[in-house]
Amino acid sequence: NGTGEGGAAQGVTDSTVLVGNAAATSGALAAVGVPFNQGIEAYFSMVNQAGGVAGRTIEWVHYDDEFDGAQGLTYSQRLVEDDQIFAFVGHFGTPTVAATQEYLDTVGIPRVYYATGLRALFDLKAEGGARASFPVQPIYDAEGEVMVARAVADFGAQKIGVIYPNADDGKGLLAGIELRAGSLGVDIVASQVAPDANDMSSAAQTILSEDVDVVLVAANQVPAEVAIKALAAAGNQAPVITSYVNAAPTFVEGVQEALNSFDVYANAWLQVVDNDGNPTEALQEFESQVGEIDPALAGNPYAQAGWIAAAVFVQGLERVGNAPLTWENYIAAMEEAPVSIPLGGSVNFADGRRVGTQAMSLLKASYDDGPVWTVDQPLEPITEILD
Amino acid sequence: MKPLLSVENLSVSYGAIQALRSVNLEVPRGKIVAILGANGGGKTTLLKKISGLVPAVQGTVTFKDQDITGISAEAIAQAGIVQAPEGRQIFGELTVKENLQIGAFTVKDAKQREQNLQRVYRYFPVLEERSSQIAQTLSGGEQQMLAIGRALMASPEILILDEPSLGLAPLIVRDIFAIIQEIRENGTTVLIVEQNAMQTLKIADFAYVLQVGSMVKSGTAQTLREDPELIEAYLGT
Amino acid sequence: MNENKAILSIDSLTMTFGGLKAVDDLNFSMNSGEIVGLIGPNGAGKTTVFNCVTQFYKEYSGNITIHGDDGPVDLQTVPVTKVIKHGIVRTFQNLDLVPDLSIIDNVLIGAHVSFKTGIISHILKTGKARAEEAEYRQKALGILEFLGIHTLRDALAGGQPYGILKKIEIARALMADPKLMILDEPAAGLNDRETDELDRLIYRIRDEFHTSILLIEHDMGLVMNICDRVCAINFGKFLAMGTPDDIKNDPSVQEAYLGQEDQA
Amino acid sequence: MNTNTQNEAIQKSGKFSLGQKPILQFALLNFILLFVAVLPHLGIMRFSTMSIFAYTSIYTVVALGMNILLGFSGLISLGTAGFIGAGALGMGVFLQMGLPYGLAALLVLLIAGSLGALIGLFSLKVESIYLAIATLFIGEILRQVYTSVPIFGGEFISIGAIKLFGVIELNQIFQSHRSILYALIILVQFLVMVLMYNLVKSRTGRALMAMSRSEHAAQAMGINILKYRLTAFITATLYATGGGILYASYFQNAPTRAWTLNISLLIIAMVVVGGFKSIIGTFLGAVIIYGIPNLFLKDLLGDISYVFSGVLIILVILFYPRGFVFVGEDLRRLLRRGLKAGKREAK
Amino acid sequence: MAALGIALIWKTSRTTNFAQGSIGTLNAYVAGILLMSFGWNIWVVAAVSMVSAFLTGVLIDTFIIRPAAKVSPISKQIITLGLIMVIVGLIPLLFGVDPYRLPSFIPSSSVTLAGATLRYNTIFVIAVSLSLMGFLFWFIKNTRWGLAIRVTAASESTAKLMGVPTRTVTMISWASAAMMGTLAALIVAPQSSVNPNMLLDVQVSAFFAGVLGGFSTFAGPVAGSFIIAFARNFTAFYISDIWGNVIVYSLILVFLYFKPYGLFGKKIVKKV
Ligand SMILES: Nc1ncnc2c1ncn2[C@@H]1O[C@H](COP(=O)(O)OP(=O)(O)OP(=O)(O)O)[C@@H](O)[C@H]1O
Ligand SMILES: Nc1ncnc2c1ncn2[C@@H]1O[C@H](COP(=O)(O)OP(=O)(O)OP(=O)(O)O)[C@@H](O)[C@H]1O
Ligand SMILES: CC(C)C[C@H](N)C(=O)O
Ligand SMILES: [Mg+2]
Ligand SMILES: [Mg+2]
Repeated sequence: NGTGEGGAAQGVTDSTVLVGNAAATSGALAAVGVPFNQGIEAYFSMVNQAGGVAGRTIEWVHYDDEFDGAQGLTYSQRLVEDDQIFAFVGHFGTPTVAATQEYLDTVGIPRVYYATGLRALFDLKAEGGARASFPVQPIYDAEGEVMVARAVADFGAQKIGVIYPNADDGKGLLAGIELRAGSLGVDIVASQVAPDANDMSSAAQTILSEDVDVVLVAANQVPAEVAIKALAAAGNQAPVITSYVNAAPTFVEGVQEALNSFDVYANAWLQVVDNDGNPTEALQEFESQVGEIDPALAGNPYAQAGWIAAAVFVQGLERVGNAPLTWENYIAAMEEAPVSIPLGGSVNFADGRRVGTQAMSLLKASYDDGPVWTVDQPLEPITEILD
Repeated sequence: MKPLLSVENLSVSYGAIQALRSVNLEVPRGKIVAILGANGGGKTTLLKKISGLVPAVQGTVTFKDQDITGISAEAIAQAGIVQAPEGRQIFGELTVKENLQIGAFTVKDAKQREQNLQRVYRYFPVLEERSSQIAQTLSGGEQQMLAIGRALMASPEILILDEPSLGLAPLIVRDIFAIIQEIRENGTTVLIVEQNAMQTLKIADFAYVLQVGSMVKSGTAQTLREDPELIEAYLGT
Repeated sequence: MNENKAILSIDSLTMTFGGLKAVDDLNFSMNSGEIVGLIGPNGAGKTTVFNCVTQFYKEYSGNITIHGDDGPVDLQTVPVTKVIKHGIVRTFQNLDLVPDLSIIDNVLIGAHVSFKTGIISHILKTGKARAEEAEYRQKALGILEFLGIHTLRDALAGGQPYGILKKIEIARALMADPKLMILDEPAAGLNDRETDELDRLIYRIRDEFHTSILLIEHDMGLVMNICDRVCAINFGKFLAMGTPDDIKNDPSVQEAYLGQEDQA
Repeated sequence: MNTNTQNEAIQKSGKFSLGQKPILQFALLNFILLFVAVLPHLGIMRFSTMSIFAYTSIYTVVALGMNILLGFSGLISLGTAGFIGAGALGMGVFLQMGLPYGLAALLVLLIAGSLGALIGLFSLKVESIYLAIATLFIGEILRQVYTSVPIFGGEFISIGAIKLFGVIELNQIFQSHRSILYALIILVQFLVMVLMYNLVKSRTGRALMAMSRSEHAAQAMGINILKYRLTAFITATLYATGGGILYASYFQNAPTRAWTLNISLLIIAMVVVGGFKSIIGTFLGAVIIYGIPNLFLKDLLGDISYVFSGVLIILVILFYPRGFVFVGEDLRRLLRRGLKAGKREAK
Repeated sequence: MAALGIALIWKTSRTTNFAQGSIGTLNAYVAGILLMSFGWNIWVVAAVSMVSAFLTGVLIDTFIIRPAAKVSPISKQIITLGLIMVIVGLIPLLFGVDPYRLPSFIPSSSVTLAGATLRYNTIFVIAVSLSLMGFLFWFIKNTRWGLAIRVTAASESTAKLMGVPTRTVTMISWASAAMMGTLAALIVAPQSSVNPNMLLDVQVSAFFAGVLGGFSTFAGPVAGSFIIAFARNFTAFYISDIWGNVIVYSLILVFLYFKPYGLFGKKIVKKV
């Protein structure tokens, strides 16, 4: 399998390099998978039009796994064994990532960017095949810690409410929250909800009855929106901080009524506007590229994620340059220096460190003419926020 | 005069089984026409076809000079051909009265519906007594009365009865035959399938005999009643 | 055959539905080897009596006793699915068969309680299980032959003419080697000739299968021809019991059920 | 009898369409499927395609249980997914506790079987749509338990290599092991088919059918409705759980969140689309519902394949209301017609 | 509301319509797109989406349910499953993958009643469902067409023999069921957002409400809905959200064991 000695690895020819992923692009999660993949393709086509990397254009193949781990494994095996891709770019979704981790570690194939915050990806000292794993997105535990740090540092909270769904995201965030709250000595009032609940009013009431200073909505997308609406209905006035996953304009649109009663903040690992509030260059580039596929993608965070996944992968390629494109060389290249994240900070993979991005900002939601997230605290390395 | 209803050269199949082979039948207005024959002869199939419940392989059904061969069952019922089907097929979960009411679905005039209801109650007093009983729990004979009553509710032009005397006590059987005659007197045409051959031939005007899907005999009830071959072969002693 | 030994006795049977007394203080009994007819107007309660005897209705008052080989048994203490073990089987007024099973398989259902091999041996198809299945299949075939419908054995029951369906019901009942067969309107839907055939069949069943027969029928020709005794009821109440001739001439039966002699 | 000609026709058309020698058919089918294990090694087929066949057969096993309920007993369960989950997660938990494979499987079956018995008890009281929804409740409860009880690990239990008889270690990340696992699944499928055939062709099968088609006659013939409802539900849950065990053994991972109503419905769809009461039909159903979309539609149609899977279900039901297995009859008829035409031409 | 729609289809076709939620969702998307592209008033949008729901119901009936007339009820259910797949698959193609937002019918103001805060919107929702329920109940029970609906459910072929235009009956019931699903979707949408899965939870609850209350009545599903919603909130508040559901479901199961036809359902007697 894998790396040919000295020569190029599988999926690599003189003029092409083949990469791929298995993602949910049908059914209910198409809303995430489709724009994500479009983001990836947009970046690759930009690179290819510019002549590729080291003379190679990037070819891209993907399978629909319907957010089902068994299919995810089947298709991942097809990608590795039959299509013989060089690397996974944007390995997608908790079920598939979880189901394929052991297999892909054994194979030792590079995986750049996981579209999930799966806790099992967190590894301070990866070895062997696990070293080919390059998580970029924040991992839930780490973000949970940031949430508490923000609540205490920026809002002076003594008692913090948490609404978390009973799923990997909620539990990971909660674990981080509890860890940090313990070390900071603040009280936590946590209320668990079902991830698919349409009504979280009782959880909201439980939190409110405890008179908390800040509420952390430790959830993704729909459940987070439901929770915030429930908080508004229950008469909450304390500020709310939620996960980076929700830092998208559509989310603000969903919770706009709640903004009359309290402020809503979100972590962000991306910074799409500069300190004066103008779109960054990286954002403009992104928007013009995805705009060619579909203008609606411009504000789509999943398309941004896909874009980033592709960009991070390409940086590794560029670093390998004209040296033989093997897995070994690629991994070494990724580890050799922090990789910069377009639209965001950077991520450091040195010495087997696999913990995702390490810089986060804080955004504040507002709705005047339209949904906006404005920067409340700039992008800072997590270590600094935590201090 | 042209018959009110006529069937020409009709064949019907259930998959590989041919239930009717080139059958012809005429039902003149205001008469009682009987169809006789052994088990499995195709009598029910013929009635089903007339009511539009099964498709024909070939042949035509004509009602009032109109071809109704391919017309939907509900349109045929609305046109005035109404059937009390084999096996009763009452609506078991509804009450007796609701069963009767649905029988009059095609009758637009509320007064007429009420009149029909009273007439059915007169014929079958037990149905009035049991008007709010769930039809499923009626005795076998009571269900049979309900099925006949339900068909009468529609003020049909042609009333089709498939083995109306099935499961009825001798006294009621006699009543049924009297009722059928009364219905004819009121101008309704009747097409009846019966096992009770002799009694049927007494009230019928014309009769047909179906055997294994083919019409083997037909004529006035009078002549058939005296046909020795028929008595021997189909009616028993 | 011990002609005069009682096989079934019914004592002050009463069954009510809501306010309606479907069976009202009914008494009668029948002897082993007898063919007894139960007649009465529609809604008189005949089927209800059958349902009480076979324990489909259990909330009746009074006593129904079967006199089997091991003495009298109060049927009310017997669950509905165990009634067959006391030698009682029945047919149904509204036929109750499995349309998507072949005719012979329908008949084999009648042997359900006779099987000695268990589910595990069936699944594994042990020799014993195979032998037993073959044995009952042979028996079922014999019964179908007896009824003259063996050529149809592998056809599905659904879609068969009424007369055939009735015979399948009888065959299924015979499979259980009954001591008492209960037939609910066996002649309904048959023409006169077929009814004649049924006459002879019922005799032969009694004689060749050594069983007593209790039947409900509105076809007076059949009842008067084959019954040893007839019990007439009306509004759930006992009206008369006796030989067919007695019953035919009983004024109360004539009035309630038969109508006047001259019209019959 | 004057109906003899018709009777012959009935005999011909009414035959249970399993063919003359069903066991042989099963053997043949599974033998052919066994070849799928070899093909990838010859480079003729992708290993991942073999995996799709593996899951198709796993779902066949589950759907066969559903057919016992739906086809033979006229009962329904919307909780099947919960039981597949029980098989998979149960194996996960027990194997992690270090129990040997066989013991773990036995325990899982035992637990699930008793749950099935519970539903059977229930089914005596509750009927038709109420029963369907009662089973939906059970499925929902199981699903929520899987996602909330910590021993199930939150998102999934990673099972890893399995050890058979304490010695043979099979790890699905190796291609050759995958082939062996696949072959074992086919073997189990064959056994399950044969056992099921024996069951439904016995006194029990007749009793199940009598129970659902003519309950009163069944009782009069001494068929204890409770006993056979229990039998039906226990068998169905055992099949579903067995499917779950196979799933865990092949996938070597047990997700907690996958066991939604949708899976239960797809299993029912396999039975409906394939053919009530038909064993081969059930396999065909699984092929249509799981196999075809994954083998062909996705490659051909990309992201709209999902829509086409739905369309496929609807079309098959519309054209083969009694099940796709009747396609065999149609093919035979076509073939016969073709042969006749050919002969005529030859003349 | 969803429970009512399911009950209606159950009444008319003896089929449970698994696609009820998806049909509602589809039309909520229609509402969403109207709102976004034309900025129409929510009431107008709701009215238009009801019309499109009606049409969806009619289309489904003519092209799928009607040709399947000879298909067994279970197979029809599976057809509705196929429909779900088609609809869920089509939504991203037709409407893109972004979730839509819909506002409440009545902006967020609330009234305090006996200590509990009730939003006007909630009151409105309850009022609408109750009156619709009342009307349907009356209609099915007391009118000629209501009787026709029940008869069609019991046996379509016999109903035809009585001259009941069963085509129209089933078409109208599919259409009204689609409208009810859509109404449910419009009611739920402001709480979460318009996404393909929005009615999943609601639909399952609707089934549960149906059995709890009894499917054969129209009061049953509604009463059931309120009881389940209340019980869930209660246990979620005092115990835990997750275990709350498990406990409530288990209790309902136990309840069903003793009252198999629901609170209001009657046992159907079968005569031997
Ligand atoms: N649904 C069906 N499927 C297959 N065959 C059928 C079906 N209905 C009837 N047949 C067959 O068609 C033939 C004619 O049946 P039909 O019911 O019309 O006879 P009939 O004269 O009414 O008999 P009966 O006296 O029993 O009512 C019979 O051989 C019967 O088995
Ligand atoms: N479950 C029930 N609920 C209410 N009434 C019932 C029930 N079962 C039977 N009845 C009534 O009890 C009476 C007796 O019914 P049964 O079926 O015993 O009559 P039968 O003598 O068999 O009549 P037939 O000759 O018409 O079959 C009938 O009036 C019937 O309507
Ligand atoms: C849809 C996915 C990209 C993200 C999702 N929250 C997961 O954990 O898998
Ligand atoms: Mg007939
Ligand atoms: Mg009776």
